Amino acid sequence: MDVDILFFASYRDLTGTPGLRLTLPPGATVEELVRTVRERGEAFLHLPARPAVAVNHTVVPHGHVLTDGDEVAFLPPVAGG
Amino acid sequence: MDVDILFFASYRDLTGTPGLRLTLPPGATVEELVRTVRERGEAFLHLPARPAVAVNHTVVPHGHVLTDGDEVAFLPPVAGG
Amino acid sequence: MTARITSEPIDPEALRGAGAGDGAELLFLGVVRNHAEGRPVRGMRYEAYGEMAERVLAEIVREAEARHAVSRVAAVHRVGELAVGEVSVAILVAAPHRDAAYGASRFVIEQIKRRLPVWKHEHFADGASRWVAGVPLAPESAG
Amino acid sequence: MTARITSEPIDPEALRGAGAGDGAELLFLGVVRNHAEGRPVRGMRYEAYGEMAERVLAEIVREAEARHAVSRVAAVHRVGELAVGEVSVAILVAAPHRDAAYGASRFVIEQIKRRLPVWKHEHFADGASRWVAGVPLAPESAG
Repeated sequence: MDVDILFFASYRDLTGTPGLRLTLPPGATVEELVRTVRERGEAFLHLPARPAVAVNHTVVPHGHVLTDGDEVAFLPPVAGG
Repeated sequence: MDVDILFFASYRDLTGTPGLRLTLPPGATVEELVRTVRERGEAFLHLPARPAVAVNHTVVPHGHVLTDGDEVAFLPPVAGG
Repeated sequence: MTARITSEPIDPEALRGAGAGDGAELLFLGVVRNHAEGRPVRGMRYEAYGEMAERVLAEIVREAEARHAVSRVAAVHRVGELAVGEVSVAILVAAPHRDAAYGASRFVIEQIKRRLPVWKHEHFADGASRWVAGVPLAPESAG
Repeated sequence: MTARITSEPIDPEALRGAGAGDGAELLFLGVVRNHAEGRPVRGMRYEAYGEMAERVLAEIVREAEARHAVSRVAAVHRVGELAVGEVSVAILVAAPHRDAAYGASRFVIEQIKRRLPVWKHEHFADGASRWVAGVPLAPESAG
Protein backbone atom coordinates (compact mmCIF):
# COMPACT_ATOMS: atom_id res chain seq x y z
CA MET A 1 0.00 0.00 0.00
CA ASP A 2 1.04 3.61 -0.58
CA VAL A 3 0.94 6.46 1.93
CA ASP A 4 1.73 10.16 1.50
CA ILE A 5 4.09 11.58 4.08
CA LEU A 6 4.30 15.29 4.97
CA PHE A 7 6.99 17.10 6.95
CA PHE A 8 6.16 20.46 8.51
CA ALA A 9 8.22 23.40 9.75
CA SER A 10 11.48 22.29 11.43
CA TYR A 11 10.95 18.68 10.27
CA ARG A 12 10.81 19.91 6.67
CA ASP A 13 14.05 21.83 7.28
CA LEU A 14 15.69 18.76 8.88
CA THR A 15 14.76 16.34 6.10
CA GLY A 16 15.11 18.86 3.30
CA THR A 17 11.76 17.84 1.80
CA PRO A 18 8.09 18.78 2.31
CA GLY A 19 7.08 15.15 1.81
CA LEU A 20 7.39 11.86 0.01
CA ARG A 21 5.37 8.81 -1.00
CA LEU A 22 6.21 5.48 0.59
CA THR A 23 5.13 1.92 -0.19
CA LEU A 24 4.58 -0.19 2.93
CA PRO A 25 3.42 -3.75 3.58
CA PRO A 26 -0.33 -4.01 4.31
CA GLY A 27 -1.11 -3.63 8.02
CA ALA A 28 1.95 -1.47 8.76
CA THR A 29 1.68 0.74 11.83
CA VAL A 30 2.76 4.33 12.36
CA GLU A 31 5.68 3.01 14.41
CA GLU A 32 6.87 0.92 11.45
CA LEU A 33 6.43 3.86 9.08
CA VAL A 34 8.52 6.12 11.32
CA ARG A 35 11.26 3.47 11.48
CA THR A 36 11.20 3.04 7.69
CA VAL A 37 11.44 6.79 7.15
CA ARG A 38 14.37 7.20 9.56
CA GLU A 39 16.19 4.26 7.95
CA ARG A 40 16.31 6.17 4.66
CA GLY A 41 19.48 7.66 6.14
CA GLU A 42 21.35 10.75 7.28
CA ALA A 43 18.85 13.64 6.98
CA PHE A 44 15.88 11.52 8.08
CA LEU A 45 17.77 10.30 11.16
CA HIS A 46 17.49 13.89 12.45
CA LEU A 47 13.79 13.25 12.97
CA PRO A 48 12.94 12.18 16.53
CA ALA A 49 12.32 8.46 17.05
CA ARG A 50 8.79 9.16 18.38
CA PRO A 51 7.44 12.28 16.67
CA ALA A 52 3.78 13.34 16.87
CA VAL A 53 2.09 11.90 13.78
CA ALA A 54 -1.30 12.78 12.30
CA VAL A 55 -3.09 10.37 9.99
CA ASN A 56 -5.69 12.08 7.82
CA HIS A 57 -5.55 15.20 10.07
CA THR A 58 -5.89 13.44 13.43
CA VAL A 59 -2.98 12.82 15.80
CA VAL A 60 -2.82 9.06 16.49
CA PRO A 61 -0.86 6.70 18.77
CA HIS A 62 2.14 4.98 17.18
CA GLY A 63 0.31 1.65 17.27
CA HIS A 64 -2.25 3.01 14.77
CA VAL A 65 -2.58 0.75 11.70
CA LEU A 66 -2.24 2.51 8.35
CA THR A 67 -4.47 2.14 5.30
CA ASP A 68 -3.71 2.55 1.61
CA GLY A 69 -3.89 6.24 0.61
CA ASP A 70 -3.43 7.64 4.13
CA GLU A 71 -1.97 11.13 4.55
CA VAL A 72 0.63 10.87 7.30
CA ALA A 73 2.05 14.10 8.73
CA PHE A 74 5.10 14.45 10.98
CA LEU A 75 4.27 17.33 13.32
CA PRO A 76 6.91 19.21 15.34
CA PRO A 77 5.85 20.69 18.71
CA VAL A 78 3.29 23.41 17.91
CA ALA A 79 3.63 27.14 18.54
CA GLY A 80 0.48 28.85 17.32
CA GLY A 81 -1.20 31.93 18.75
CA MET B 1 -21.01 76.99 57.34
CA ASP B 2 -22.71 76.07 54.06
CA VAL B 3 -22.50 72.75 52.25
CA ASP B 4 -23.95 71.68 48.88
CA ILE B 5 -25.83 68.40 48.95
CA LEU B 6 -26.44 66.19 45.89
CA PHE B 7 -28.85 63.27 45.50
CA PHE B 8 -28.23 60.76 42.71
CA ALA B 9 -30.37 58.22 40.91
CA SER B 10 -32.91 56.53 43.25
CA TYR B 11 -32.09 58.99 46.06
CA ARG B 12 -33.03 61.87 43.75
CA ASP B 13 -36.29 60.08 42.95
CA LEU B 14 -36.96 59.43 46.67
CA THR B 15 -36.35 63.02 47.79
CA GLY B 16 -37.76 64.60 44.65
CA THR B 17 -34.77 66.92 44.30
CA PRO B 18 -31.27 66.74 42.75
CA GLY B 19 -29.82 68.67 45.66
CA LEU B 20 -30.03 71.48 48.18
CA ARG B 21 -27.84 73.85 50.17
CA LEU B 22 -27.70 73.45 53.94
CA THR B 23 -26.27 75.62 56.70
CA LEU B 24 -24.66 73.62 59.51
CA PRO B 25 -22.80 74.52 62.70
CA PRO B 26 -18.98 74.57 62.26
CA GLY B 27 -17.40 71.16 62.92
CA ALA B 28 -20.52 69.20 61.91
CA THR B 29 -19.88 65.62 60.80
CA VAL B 30 -21.39 63.64 57.93
CA GLU B 31 -23.48 61.76 60.49
CA GLU B 32 -24.96 65.06 61.76
CA LEU B 33 -25.61 66.21 58.19
CA VAL B 34 -27.43 62.98 57.32
CA ARG B 35 -29.59 63.35 60.45
CA THR B 36 -30.37 66.98 59.63
CA VAL B 37 -31.34 66.07 56.07
CA ARG B 38 -33.64 63.23 57.17
CA GLU B 39 -35.28 65.47 59.79
CA ARG B 40 -36.53 67.75 57.01
CA GLY B 41 -39.43 65.30 56.87
CA GLU B 42 -41.44 62.84 54.83
CA ALA B 43 -39.61 62.50 51.50
CA PHE B 44 -36.17 62.76 53.08
CA LEU B 45 -37.02 60.08 55.63
CA HIS B 46 -37.03 57.63 52.70
CA LEU B 47 -33.25 58.01 52.57
CA PRO B 48 -31.41 55.28 54.49
CA ALA B 49 -30.07 56.25 57.91
CA ARG B 50 -26.51 55.39 56.87
CA PRO B 51 -26.12 56.04 53.14
CA ALA B 52 -22.77 56.07 51.36
CA VAL B 53 -21.65 59.70 51.27
CA ALA B 54 -18.91 61.32 49.22
CA VAL B 55 -17.35 64.61 50.25
CA ASN B 56 -15.68 66.41 47.36
CA HIS B 57 -15.77 63.21 45.25
CA THR B 58 -14.37 60.81 47.87
CA VAL B 59 -16.47 58.37 49.89
CA VAL B 60 -15.84 59.09 53.59
CA PRO B 61 -16.79 57.52 56.95
CA HIS B 62 -19.74 59.09 58.73
CA GLY B 63 -17.42 60.53 61.38
CA HIS B 64 -15.79 62.77 58.73
CA VAL B 65 -15.84 66.46 59.75
CA LEU B 66 -17.25 68.84 57.15
CA THR B 67 -15.78 72.14 55.97
CA ASP B 68 -17.47 75.25 54.58
CA GLY B 69 -18.14 74.86 50.86
CA ASP B 70 -17.96 71.02 50.82
CA GLU B 71 -19.86 69.15 48.09
CA VAL B 72 -21.64 66.29 49.82
CA ALA B 73 -23.18 63.55 47.64
CA PHE B 74 -25.64 60.86 48.77
CA LEU B 75 -24.74 57.79 46.67
CA PRO B 76 -27.09 54.82 46.21
CA PRO B 77 -25.53 51.37 45.69
CA VAL B 78 -23.70 51.56 42.34
CA ALA B 79 -24.49 49.57 39.19
CA GLY B 80 -22.03 50.58 36.48
CA GLY B 81 -20.59 48.45 33.74
CA MET C 1 -3.79 56.07 30.29
CA THR C 2 -7.36 56.81 29.23
CA ALA C 3 -10.30 57.04 31.64
CA ARG C 4 -13.39 58.83 30.41
CA ILE C 5 -17.11 59.19 31.08
CA THR C 6 -18.92 60.12 27.89
CA SER C 7 -22.43 60.80 26.63
CA GLU C 8 -21.33 60.02 23.04
CA PRO C 9 -21.50 56.52 21.50
CA ILE C 10 -18.26 54.62 22.18
CA ASP C 11 -16.07 53.72 19.19
CA PRO C 12 -14.11 50.64 20.36
CA GLU C 13 -11.70 50.73 17.42
CA ALA C 14 -10.56 54.21 18.49
CA LEU C 15 -9.28 52.76 21.78
CA ARG C 16 -6.91 50.30 20.13
CA GLY C 17 -3.20 50.97 19.92
CA ALA C 18 -0.73 48.27 20.90
CA GLY C 19 2.94 49.21 21.11
CA ALA C 20 5.72 47.32 19.32
CA GLY C 21 6.50 45.44 22.54
CA ASP C 22 2.95 44.11 22.93
CA GLY C 23 1.96 40.54 22.12
CA ALA C 24 -1.68 40.75 23.23
CA GLU C 25 -4.56 43.16 23.00
CA LEU C 26 -7.85 42.54 24.80
CA LEU C 27 -11.01 44.56 24.26
CA PHE C 28 -13.96 44.11 26.62
CA LEU C 29 -17.32 45.62 25.72
CA GLY C 30 -20.30 45.80 28.03
CA VAL C 31 -23.46 45.82 25.95
CA VAL C 32 -27.10 46.56 26.84
CA ARG C 33 -28.96 43.24 26.92
CA ASN C 34 -32.57 42.67 25.84
CA HIS C 35 -33.53 40.94 29.08
CA ALA C 36 -33.05 41.11 32.86
CA GLU C 37 -34.10 38.31 35.19
CA GLY C 38 -36.29 36.89 32.46
CA ARG C 39 -38.12 40.15 31.64
CA PRO C 40 -37.76 41.75 28.19
CA VAL C 41 -35.83 45.05 28.32
CA ARG C 42 -35.94 47.75 25.67
CA GLY C 43 -33.19 50.03 26.93
CA MET C 44 -31.26 51.47 29.82
CA ARG C 45 -30.49 54.96 31.13
CA TYR C 46 -27.03 55.31 32.67
CA GLU C 47 -26.39 58.10 35.13
CA ALA C 48 -23.02 59.03 36.66
CA TYR C 49 -21.69 61.40 39.27
CA GLY C 50 -19.50 62.77 36.50
CA GLU C 51 -16.53 64.40 38.24
CA MET C 52 -16.22 61.65 40.84
CA ALA C 53 -16.67 58.89 38.26
CA GLU C 54 -13.84 60.26 36.12
CA ARG C 55 -11.58 60.40 39.17
CA VAL C 56 -12.45 56.86 40.31
CA LEU C 57 -12.14 55.43 36.79
CA ALA C 58 -8.68 56.99 36.43
CA GLU C 59 -7.71 55.46 39.79
CA ILE C 60 -8.92 52.02 38.70
CA VAL C 61 -6.94 52.26 35.45
CA ARG C 62 -3.80 53.34 37.31
CA GLU C 63 -4.21 50.47 39.78
CA ALA C 64 -4.59 48.00 36.89
CA GLU C 65 -1.38 49.34 35.36
CA ALA C 66 0.44 49.02 38.69
CA ARG C 67 -0.76 45.47 39.44
CA HIS C 68 -0.31 43.92 35.98
CA ALA C 69 2.57 44.01 33.47
CA VAL C 70 0.62 45.96 30.85
CA SER C 71 1.67 48.74 28.52
CA ARG C 72 -1.70 50.42 28.03
CA VAL C 73 -5.10 50.47 29.71
CA ALA C 74 -8.02 52.54 28.46
CA ALA C 75 -11.53 52.58 29.93
CA VAL C 76 -14.56 54.54 28.75
CA HIS C 77 -18.02 54.47 30.34
CA ARG C 78 -21.09 55.76 28.58
CA VAL C 79 -23.96 57.71 30.19
CA GLY C 80 -27.43 58.65 28.92
CA GLU C 81 -30.13 56.67 27.16
CA LEU C 82 -28.86 53.46 25.54
CA ALA C 83 -30.76 51.07 23.30
CA VAL C 84 -30.32 47.29 23.37
CA GLY C 85 -27.00 46.41 21.71
CA GLU C 86 -25.29 49.71 22.50
CA VAL C 87 -21.91 49.67 24.25
CA SER C 88 -22.06 50.91 27.86
CA VAL C 89 -18.42 50.33 28.75
CA ALA C 90 -15.24 49.57 26.80
CA ILE C 91 -11.93 48.42 28.28
CA LEU C 92 -8.81 48.05 26.16
CA VAL C 93 -5.63 46.48 27.51
CA ALA C 94 -2.39 46.02 25.57
CA ALA C 95 0.39 43.96 27.14
CA PRO C 96 3.54 42.03 26.23
CA HIS C 97 1.87 38.79 27.38
CA ARG C 98 -1.73 37.58 27.46
CA ASP C 99 -1.88 36.69 31.18
CA ALA C 100 -1.44 40.31 32.15
CA ALA C 101 -3.95 41.45 29.51
CA TYR C 102 -6.69 39.14 30.83
CA GLY C 103 -5.83 39.96 34.45
CA ALA C 104 -5.92 43.72 33.98
CA SER C 105 -9.10 43.63 31.88
CA ARG C 106 -10.93 41.58 34.48
CA PHE C 107 -9.63 43.80 37.29
CA VAL C 108 -10.94 46.96 35.61
CA ILE C 109 -14.46 45.66 34.93
CA GLU C 110 -14.83 44.17 38.44
CA GLN C 111 -13.66 47.41 40.06
CA ILE C 112 -15.97 49.48 37.85
CA LYS C 113 -18.91 47.44 39.10
CA ARG C 114 -17.76 47.81 42.69
CA ARG C 115 -16.58 51.42 42.88
CA LEU C 116 -17.73 53.60 39.99
CA PRO C 117 -20.53 56.04 40.96
CA VAL C 118 -22.79 55.02 38.08
CA TRP C 119 -26.42 53.89 38.21
CA LYS C 120 -28.71 52.36 35.66
CA HIS C 121 -32.42 52.69 35.12
CA GLU C 122 -33.87 49.72 33.28
CA HIS C 123 -36.75 50.26 30.82
CA PHE C 124 -38.83 47.11 30.44
CA ALA C 125 -40.69 46.30 27.25
CA ASP C 126 -44.02 46.52 29.12
CA GLY C 127 -43.39 50.19 29.97
CA ALA C 128 -42.30 49.68 33.59
CA SER C 129 -38.87 50.82 34.70
CA ARG C 130 -36.68 50.61 37.79
CA TRP C 131 -33.24 51.36 39.17
CA VAL C 132 -31.03 48.29 38.98
CA ALA C 133 -30.03 47.02 42.43
CA GLY C 134 -26.37 47.78 43.05
CA VAL C 135 -23.35 47.45 45.31
CA PRO C 136 -23.07 49.75 48.37
CA LEU C 137 -19.99 51.97 48.26
CA ALA C 138 -17.55 51.74 51.17
CA PRO C 139 -15.40 54.64 52.44
CA GLU C 140 -12.14 54.86 50.50
CA SER C 141 -9.07 54.06 52.60
CA ALA C 142 -6.83 56.57 50.85
CA GLY C 143 -8.09 60.07 50.06
CA MET D 1 -19.38 29.51 14.69
CA THR D 2 -16.35 30.83 12.82
CA ALA D 3 -12.99 29.03 12.67
CA ARG D 4 -10.62 30.01 9.90
CA ILE D 5 -6.96 29.87 8.89
CA THR D 6 -6.14 32.77 6.59
CA SER D 7 -3.21 34.25 4.72
CA GLU D 8 -4.96 37.64 4.54
CA PRO D 9 -4.59 40.35 7.22
CA ILE D 10 -7.22 39.88 9.95
CA ASP D 11 -9.85 42.60 10.35
CA PRO D 12 -10.95 42.30 14.00
CA GLU D 13 -13.98 44.58 13.55
CA ALA D 14 -15.39 42.15 10.98
CA LEU D 15 -15.58 39.44 13.68
CA ARG D 16 -17.85 41.46 15.97
CA GLY D 17 -21.56 40.84 16.17
CA ALA D 18 -23.25 40.47 19.54
CA GLY D 19 -26.85 39.33 19.61
CA ALA D 20 -29.62 41.20 21.43
CA GLY D 21 -29.29 38.80 24.38
CA ASP D 22 -25.59 39.49 24.89
CA GLY D 23 -24.25 41.69 27.68
CA ALA D 24 -20.55 41.21 26.95
CA GLU D 25 -18.25 41.01 23.99
CA LEU D 26 -14.57 40.14 24.34
CA LEU D 27 -12.00 40.42 21.57
CA PHE D 28 -8.54 38.91 22.04
CA LEU D 29 -5.80 39.74 19.57
CA GLY D 30 -2.41 38.06 19.44
CA VAL D 31 0.11 40.49 17.99
CA VAL D 32 3.68 39.99 16.73
CA ARG D 33 6.04 41.43 19.36
CA ASN D 34 9.32 43.22 18.66
CA HIS D 35 11.31 41.03 21.04
CA ALA D 36 11.72 37.45 22.22
CA GLU D 37 13.73 36.50 25.29
CA GLY D 38 15.43 39.87 25.19
CA ARG D 39 16.42 39.72 21.51
CA PRO D 40 15.00 42.24 19.02
CA VAL D 41 12.64 40.63 16.51
CA ARG D 42 11.66 42.11 13.15
CA GLY D 43 8.96 39.66 12.11
CA MET D 44 7.55 36.17 12.16
CA ARG D 45 6.55 33.58 9.59
CA TYR D 46 3.55 31.45 10.56
CA GLU D 47 3.05 28.08 8.95
CA ALA D 48 0.03 25.79 9.39
CA TYR D 49 -1.00 22.30 8.38
CA GLY D 50 -3.97 24.00 6.77
CA GLU D 51 -6.69 21.33 6.54
CA MET D 52 -5.92 19.88 9.96
CA ALA D 53 -5.63 23.33 11.55
CA GLU D 54 -9.09 24.32 10.28
CA ARG D 55 -10.55 21.11 11.68
CA VAL D 56 -8.84 21.49 15.08
CA LEU D 57 -9.73 25.19 15.35
CA ALA D 58 -13.39 24.37 14.63
CA GLU D 59 -13.27 21.69 17.35
CA ILE D 60 -11.79 24.14 19.85
CA VAL D 61 -14.50 26.69 19.06
CA ARG D 62 -17.24 24.08 19.41
CA GLU D 63 -15.78 22.95 22.74
CA ALA D 64 -15.70 26.55 23.99
CA GLU D 65 -19.36 26.93 23.03
CA ALA D 66 -20.24 23.69 24.82
CA ARG D 67 -18.34 24.50 28.04
CA HIS D 68 -19.35 28.14 28.45
CA ALA D 69 -22.69 29.95 28.25
CA VAL D 70 -21.79 31.96 25.17
CA SER D 71 -23.80 32.90 22.12
CA ARG D 72 -20.97 33.29 19.62
CA VAL D 73 -17.32 32.31 19.30
CA ALA D 74 -15.17 33.19 16.31
CA ALA D 75 -11.47 32.41 15.91
CA VAL D 76 -9.19 33.28 13.01
CA HIS D 77 -5.48 32.41 12.75
CA ARG D 78 -3.18 34.07 10.26
CA VAL D 79 -0.38 32.35 8.32
CA GLY D 80 2.47 33.74 6.23
CA GLU D 81 4.98 36.52 6.83
CA LEU D 82 3.91 38.98 9.56
CA ALA D 83 5.60 42.20 10.59
CA VAL D 84 5.82 43.44 14.19
CA GLY D 85 2.40 44.74 15.25
CA GLU D 86 0.39 42.52 12.87
CA VAL D 87 -2.42 40.38 14.28
CA SER D 88 -1.61 36.65 14.25
CA VAL D 89 -4.79 35.44 15.95
CA ALA D 90 -8.18 36.97 16.78
CA ILE D 91 -10.80 35.49 19.10
CA LEU D 92 -14.23 37.04 19.50
CA VAL D 93 -16.69 35.87 22.14
CA ALA D 94 -20.18 37.27 22.70
CA ALA D 95 -22.13 36.13 25.76
CA PRO D 96 -25.03 37.14 27.98
CA HIS D 97 -22.61 37.54 30.93
CA ARG D 98 -18.95 38.50 31.21
CA ASP D 99 -17.78 35.44 33.19
CA ALA D 100 -18.57 33.16 30.27
CA ALA D 101 -16.98 35.57 27.79
CA TYR D 102 -13.66 35.66 29.67
CA GLY D 103 -13.75 31.90 30.29
CA ALA D 104 -14.41 30.98 26.67
CA SER D 105 -11.85 33.46 25.32
CA ARG D 106 -9.15 32.13 27.61
CA PHE D 107 -10.08 28.53 26.77
CA VAL D 108 -9.75 29.14 23.02
CA ILE D 109 -6.33 30.82 23.16
CA GLU D 110 -4.90 28.21 25.54
CA GLN D 111 -6.18 25.34 23.39
CA ILE D 112 -4.84 27.01 20.23
CA LYS D 113 -1.39 27.09 21.79
CA ARG D 114 -1.68 23.47 22.87
CA ARG D 115 -3.39 21.79 19.91
CA LEU D 116 -3.34 23.84 16.71
CA PRO D 117 -0.84 22.53 14.12
CA VAL D 118 0.83 25.90 13.59
CA TRP D 119 4.51 26.79 13.80
CA LYS D 120 6.35 30.07 13.83
CA HIS D 121 9.72 31.05 12.48
CA GLU D 122 11.17 34.06 14.26
CA HIS D 123 13.25 36.58 12.30
CA PHE D 124 15.67 38.40 14.58
CA ALA D 125 16.83 41.95 13.86
CA ASP D 126 20.42 40.71 13.45
CA GLY D 127 19.44 38.48 10.51
CA ALA D 128 19.32 35.18 12.40
CA SER D 129 16.10 33.17 12.52
CA ARG D 130 14.77 30.05 14.23
CA TRP D 131 11.69 27.94 14.79
CA VAL D 132 10.05 28.88 18.08
CA ALA D 133 10.12 26.01 20.59
CA GLY D 134 6.64 24.57 20.95
CA VAL D 135 4.35 22.12 22.70
CA PRO D 136 4.43 18.42 21.65
CA LEU D 137 1.08 17.20 20.30
CA ALA D 138 -0.53 14.22 22.02
CA PRO D 139 -2.76 11.64 20.29
CA GLU D 140 -6.40 12.81 20.24
CA SER D 141 -8.71 10.66 22.35
CA ALA D 142 -11.70 11.04 20.03
CA GLY D 143 -11.28 10.83 16.29
